[in-house]
Amino acid sequence: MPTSDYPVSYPIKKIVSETPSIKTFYLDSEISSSPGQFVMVWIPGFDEKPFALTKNGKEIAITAKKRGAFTEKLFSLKEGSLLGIRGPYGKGFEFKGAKKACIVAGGIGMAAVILLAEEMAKKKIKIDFVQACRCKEEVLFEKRIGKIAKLHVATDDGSCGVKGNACTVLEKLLKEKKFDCVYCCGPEPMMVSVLALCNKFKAPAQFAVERYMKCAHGICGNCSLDEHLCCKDGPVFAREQLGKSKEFGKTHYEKSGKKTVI
Amino acid sequence: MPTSDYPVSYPIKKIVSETPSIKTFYLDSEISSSPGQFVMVWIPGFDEKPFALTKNGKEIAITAKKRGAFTEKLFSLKEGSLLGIRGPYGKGFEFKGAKKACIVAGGIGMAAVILLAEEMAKKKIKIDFVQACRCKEEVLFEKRIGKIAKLHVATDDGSCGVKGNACTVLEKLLKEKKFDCVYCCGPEPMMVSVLALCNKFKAPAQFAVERYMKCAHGICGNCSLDEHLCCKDGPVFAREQLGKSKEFGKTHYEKSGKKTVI
Amino acid sequence: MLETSFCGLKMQNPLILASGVLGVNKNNLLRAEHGGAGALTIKSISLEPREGHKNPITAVFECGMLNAVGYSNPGLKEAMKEFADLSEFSVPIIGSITAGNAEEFASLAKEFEKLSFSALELPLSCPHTPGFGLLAGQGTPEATKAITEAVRKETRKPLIVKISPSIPNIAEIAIAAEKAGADAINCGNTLGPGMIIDINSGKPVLHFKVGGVSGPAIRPIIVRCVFDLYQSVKIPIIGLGGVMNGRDAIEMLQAGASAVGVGTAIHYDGPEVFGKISKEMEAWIKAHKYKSVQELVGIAHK
Amino acid sequence: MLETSFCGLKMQNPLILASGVLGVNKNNLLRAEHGGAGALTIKSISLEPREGHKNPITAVFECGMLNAVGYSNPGLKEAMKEFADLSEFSVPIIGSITAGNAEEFASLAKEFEKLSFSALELPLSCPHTPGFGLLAGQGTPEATKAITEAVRKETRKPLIVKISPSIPNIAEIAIAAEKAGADAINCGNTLGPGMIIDINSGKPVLHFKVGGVSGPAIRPIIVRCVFDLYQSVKIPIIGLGGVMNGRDAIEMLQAGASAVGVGTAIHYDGPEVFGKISKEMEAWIKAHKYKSVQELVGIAHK
Ligand SMILES: Cc1cc2nc3c(=O)[nH]c(=O)nc-3n(C[C@H](O)[C@H](O)[C@H](O)COP(=O)(O)OP(=O)(O)OC[C@H]3O[C@@H](n4cnc5c(N)ncnc54)[C@H](O)[C@@H]3O)c2cc1C
Ligand SMILES: Cc1cc2nc3c(=O)[nH]c(=O)nc-3n(C[C@H](O)[C@H](O)[C@H](O)COP(=O)(O)OP(=O)(O)OC[C@H]3O[C@@H](n4cnc5c(N)ncnc54)[C@H](O)[C@@H]3O)c2cc1C
Ligand SMILES: Cc1cc2nc3c(=O)[nH]c(=O)nc-3n(C[C@H](O)[C@H](O)[C@H](O)COP(=O)(O)O)c2cc1C
Ligand SMILES: Cc1cc2nc3c(=O)[nH]c(=O)nc-3n(C[C@H](O)[C@H](O)[C@H](O)COP(=O)(O)O)c2cc1C
Ligand code: FES
Ligand code: FES
Repeated sequence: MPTSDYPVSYPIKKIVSETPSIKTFYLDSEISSSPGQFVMVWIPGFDEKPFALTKNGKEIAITAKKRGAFTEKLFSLKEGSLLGIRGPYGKGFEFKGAKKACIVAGGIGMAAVILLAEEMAKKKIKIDFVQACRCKEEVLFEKRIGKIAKLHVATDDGSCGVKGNACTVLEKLLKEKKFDCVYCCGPEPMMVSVLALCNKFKAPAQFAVERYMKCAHGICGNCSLDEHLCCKDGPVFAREQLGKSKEFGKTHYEKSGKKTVI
Repeated sequence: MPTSDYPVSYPIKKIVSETPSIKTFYLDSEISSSPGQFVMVWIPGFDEKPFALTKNGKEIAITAKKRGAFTEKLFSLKEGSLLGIRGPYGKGFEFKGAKKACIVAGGIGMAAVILLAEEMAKKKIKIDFVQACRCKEEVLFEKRIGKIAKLHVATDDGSCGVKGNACTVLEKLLKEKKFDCVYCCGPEPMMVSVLALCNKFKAPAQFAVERYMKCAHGICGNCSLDEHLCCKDGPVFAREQLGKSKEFGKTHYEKSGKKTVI
Repeated sequence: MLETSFCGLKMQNPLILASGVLGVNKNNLLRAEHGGAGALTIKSISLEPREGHKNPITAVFECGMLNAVGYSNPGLKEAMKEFADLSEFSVPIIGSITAGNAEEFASLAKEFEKLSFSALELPLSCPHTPGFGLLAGQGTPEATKAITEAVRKETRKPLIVKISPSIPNIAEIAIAAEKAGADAINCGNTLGPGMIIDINSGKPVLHFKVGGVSGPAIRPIIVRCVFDLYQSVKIPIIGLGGVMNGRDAIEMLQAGASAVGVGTAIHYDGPEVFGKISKEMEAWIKAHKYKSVQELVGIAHK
Repeated sequence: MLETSFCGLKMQNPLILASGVLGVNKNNLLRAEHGGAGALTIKSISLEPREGHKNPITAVFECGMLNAVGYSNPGLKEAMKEFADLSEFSVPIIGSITAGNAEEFASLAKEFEKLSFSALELPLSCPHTPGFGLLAGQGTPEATKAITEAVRKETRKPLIVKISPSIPNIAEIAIAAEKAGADAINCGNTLGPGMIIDINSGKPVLHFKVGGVSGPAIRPIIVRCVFDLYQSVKIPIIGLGGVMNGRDAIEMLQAGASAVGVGTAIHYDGPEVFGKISKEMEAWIKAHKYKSVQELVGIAHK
């Protein structure tokens, strides 16, 4: 029981610009996590937010999309700047026994599933990987995925792959094939649609859900999704759990704990 | 590292009068200790003192001689009264590889070596057991020893065994036999004599030494014997260690920490 | 065997979910109820919504936790909605309100009177939120008196004043609360505050730099406070701080607590910790031939 | 790399054996020196011999230790004999004296001036001995001033005032000591007091019922105190409380301590803990390309 759990900072070893809005930050901090789990990333003295690991083991990496104050500050850091890490937290994706899988990622949701794809590939699981993003320039991890899965891209503007969204592609796939599981991470409205599709096709599915996280270890209660705590019981939930949810796709809790419509 | 260490009390299960001045108290507290180690025995709300275990395992026992305030209070307790126990503490006797051993005990020093004799007997070690006490009535654990060792009794008044002290017997034995080790516990002046004898005969020897103990876990410093802490480094010391000691047989520290001549 | 009543609240066991640990919304509370709690305290509510301090707001060290949440809460208006209907709960729910002064406390209490909380708790003891608790001077007998009296006028619910174990003269505070009309003392809030530094960056880990210490680290100090208070006030006491298991809960009762709060233990064992502690208490009580938890209260004073 | 000087004391490393942990006699001190301590503090000495409280005087819980030794010590006369010759030591030895009032403190200091201690420490902060420390009202700015001034007149040795982390306004005490002529602050003594109950008997384990809390449980609170004091006084600070390893020692330095006390760690790792902590500090300092421990002092304030 008594182990400490607070951020320890390490210098950023390498920063890679993945797309115009996405960067990957490499650190020499050793963490072993399972895909779908997350870490808390601390900019010392500034703030701290949850991120997926996009590299695991002796060297770790996080991949962030520039959105608001935190990611702006993150993007201003240089190699050598310190980043604090704690975790991993939560429960990851289940893929034991799977043989054919479909991964569906929207936008920066990619960060939560790239290691999943790589881990599944190691286990020789066949993967159809659906990536939906705004445009050609925002396609992420194309090379990494190309090696291990069949990549299907959907872009809002049709500048790459199919013009349309993830569901456009997924529906086609579900009609053609039977997957042992569909794994999904992306904006919640997209996940709601994917959930509906999977329900329709009776496809088992798991979703990595975002809620506003503070403590990340099941104490503050801010990340609740119904009776679940996203940080401990999630962030990955099965289709059945979300199907029963009164809150998924509808409401979440803001930083103040205020319940807000998504 | 982080385990608690404070007395937990249990009801006294059985009290056996061993001699007119010695009683054994049985408790249902499970402790496994090695012979020579000790426990702290707490009379809740009264005081706490070090004692050897005379029974080990699922049921434990201590054997006490009535001397001062603490043992008087102890002797007034009934079956069902609570006694607190913490420990075991310290380093016990070494007897690995021994084949022939001699145990020398004076008075209540017996309590510290009875389990040693029984443990050694289990390992088929041949034991000559010298017990010195005041008179016939004070001979302790005669039956238990009879089963496993050759018992030599010395009494001050000659009412049992040899008239004389432990050294009278030990010297004879050392002349006749070669022991892998002599194990000794008793009043310090007696141990000084035994040490001298063992030196003379170049017999390896170990001694269980008493010092005024308070914390029993190496913090308060009151039990020091030269640079050693009796409660942690002892209470068992080898002949060589005591041979070099500036304090053994000479001085100890009282409850206040005052250095006093023994 | 564990049933008890505290300030008239009927409880299936003496374990109360501490304020601010989960308790932000009804979801959280239900989870703790299902985990086996005997009563539940909501996260403290202030007049206005508060985002609280930036992250990190907690730091777990090897003996417990530091927190500087900074009273994040959705504010009175939202709380009135969230807690409007408590009928789905089968255990008593304790409201908690926090404010900068007696007046504000009173106006919150007035609003809360409309809700069906079973009791009302006033934390006058948070060590890490400017404008509130100790940082607003609420840790004095005078402030305790003023706030308690003001709230007493507005509520007929059992009134619990939550005090700080960091105050050397804790009995004075409790006596002030008792005289001013409090029905119970909760002892208590987090200790300190404390600080943990990330040595690689040389920066305090908590964004607010310092935070209150909870968990096993503070239990002996809370037990001593409860022991002292049992001799100082006649109203019942909640012993809250560092209780992890049945032994700890029984220790609190023996020191003089009539009910036992549980917060940080949830970090280690999840909301199911209430069930675990209850089972351990029950086993001990049976083995030691007691008949009820009430018999244990204060026996360390004999 | 770890060499430093504190109040003019040359130390091979910044680690000081805390008063009352070992330190009862020269044997003990030698053991700690051989364990690798940079300086050693003797157990506090009072005018008259004291047996202290009955046993148990310590109770180890899962986060540290409670103690209520009750200032057992052989008294001034014996101490003058025991510590008459300190030539066998190669590290600085700090004398410690305890008394009920300023006058007695002064007369002890006068006698200690004849001994070759490198510095003199005044614990005004023991939480569990009637007639001494907090229980004699020594935890106020006024008492701190009176005692420090009285002792200052009698000694030319560096004078360290040891204060209590349990006092909310700790800076006030430290400022009073500084103004009264103290050369350094030791922060600090044990926290609390606390209590542990043996639930089977319902009796507090410590004979004095309550005792000061030391060890890892209190470290975050000590770190915060040191951090506060670094902004309040100019004289150097000893950070003492719960330091177990190199990380903890570095944290204390970063918070603002110029030297680091170690007591309860000896329970876990024996007197050899000083060598262990030194090695860990050295490894970290090398890896982080610092050149000396002095560079680390107070960097958490940047
Ligand atoms: C389990 C989990 C994993 C995540 N993994 C990644 C990742 O790998 N890469 C990535 O770029 N982003 C990830 N995020 C989102 C990330 O934590 C930040 O929310 C995001 O970077 C925006 O932060 P900001 O301060 O820059 O923008 P803001 O403008 O502050 O926030 C934009 C939106 O992000 C959400 N958000 C902000 N703070 C948090 C928080 N503490 N917890 C949850 N949501 C928050 C809010 O809904 C807000 O509307 C993850 C979130 C969660 C919960
Ligand atoms: C390691 C160790 C094992 C012991 N095992 C036993 C045992 O198995 N059976 C037994 O009867 N006695 C044992 N003793 C001695 C026992 O602890 C008590 O000292 C003894 O019972 C006398 O205590 P009293 O209060 O009755 O008498 P007192 O009149 O208080 O003491 C008589 C003498 O005992 C010594 N003594 C008192 N208190 C302590 C103490 N806390 N630590 C060390 N010495 C003390 C003093 O030298 C004193 O002069 C052991 C002592 C030690 C150090
Ligand atoms: C994350 C966190 C948030 C807290 N928020 C509040 C709060 O809003 N109101 C309050 O009265 N106490 C609050 N507390 C204090 C707890 O209710 C409790 O008094 C303290 O944690 C000690 O109990 P424990 O050791 O069982 O956690 C909080 C504690 C923690 C750890
Ligand atoms: C058994 C014990 C005895 C102590 N005796 C004294 C004492 O005589 N004088 C004193 O100034 N401090 C005394 N202290 C307090 C320590 O010096 C130190 O301030 C405290 O233990 C915190 O440090 P730690 O956590 O490293 O042990 C004692 C502490 C313990 C555990
Ligand atoms: S983020 Fe605090 S409980 Fe999940
Ligand atoms: S009895 Fe305290 S150090 Fe040995």
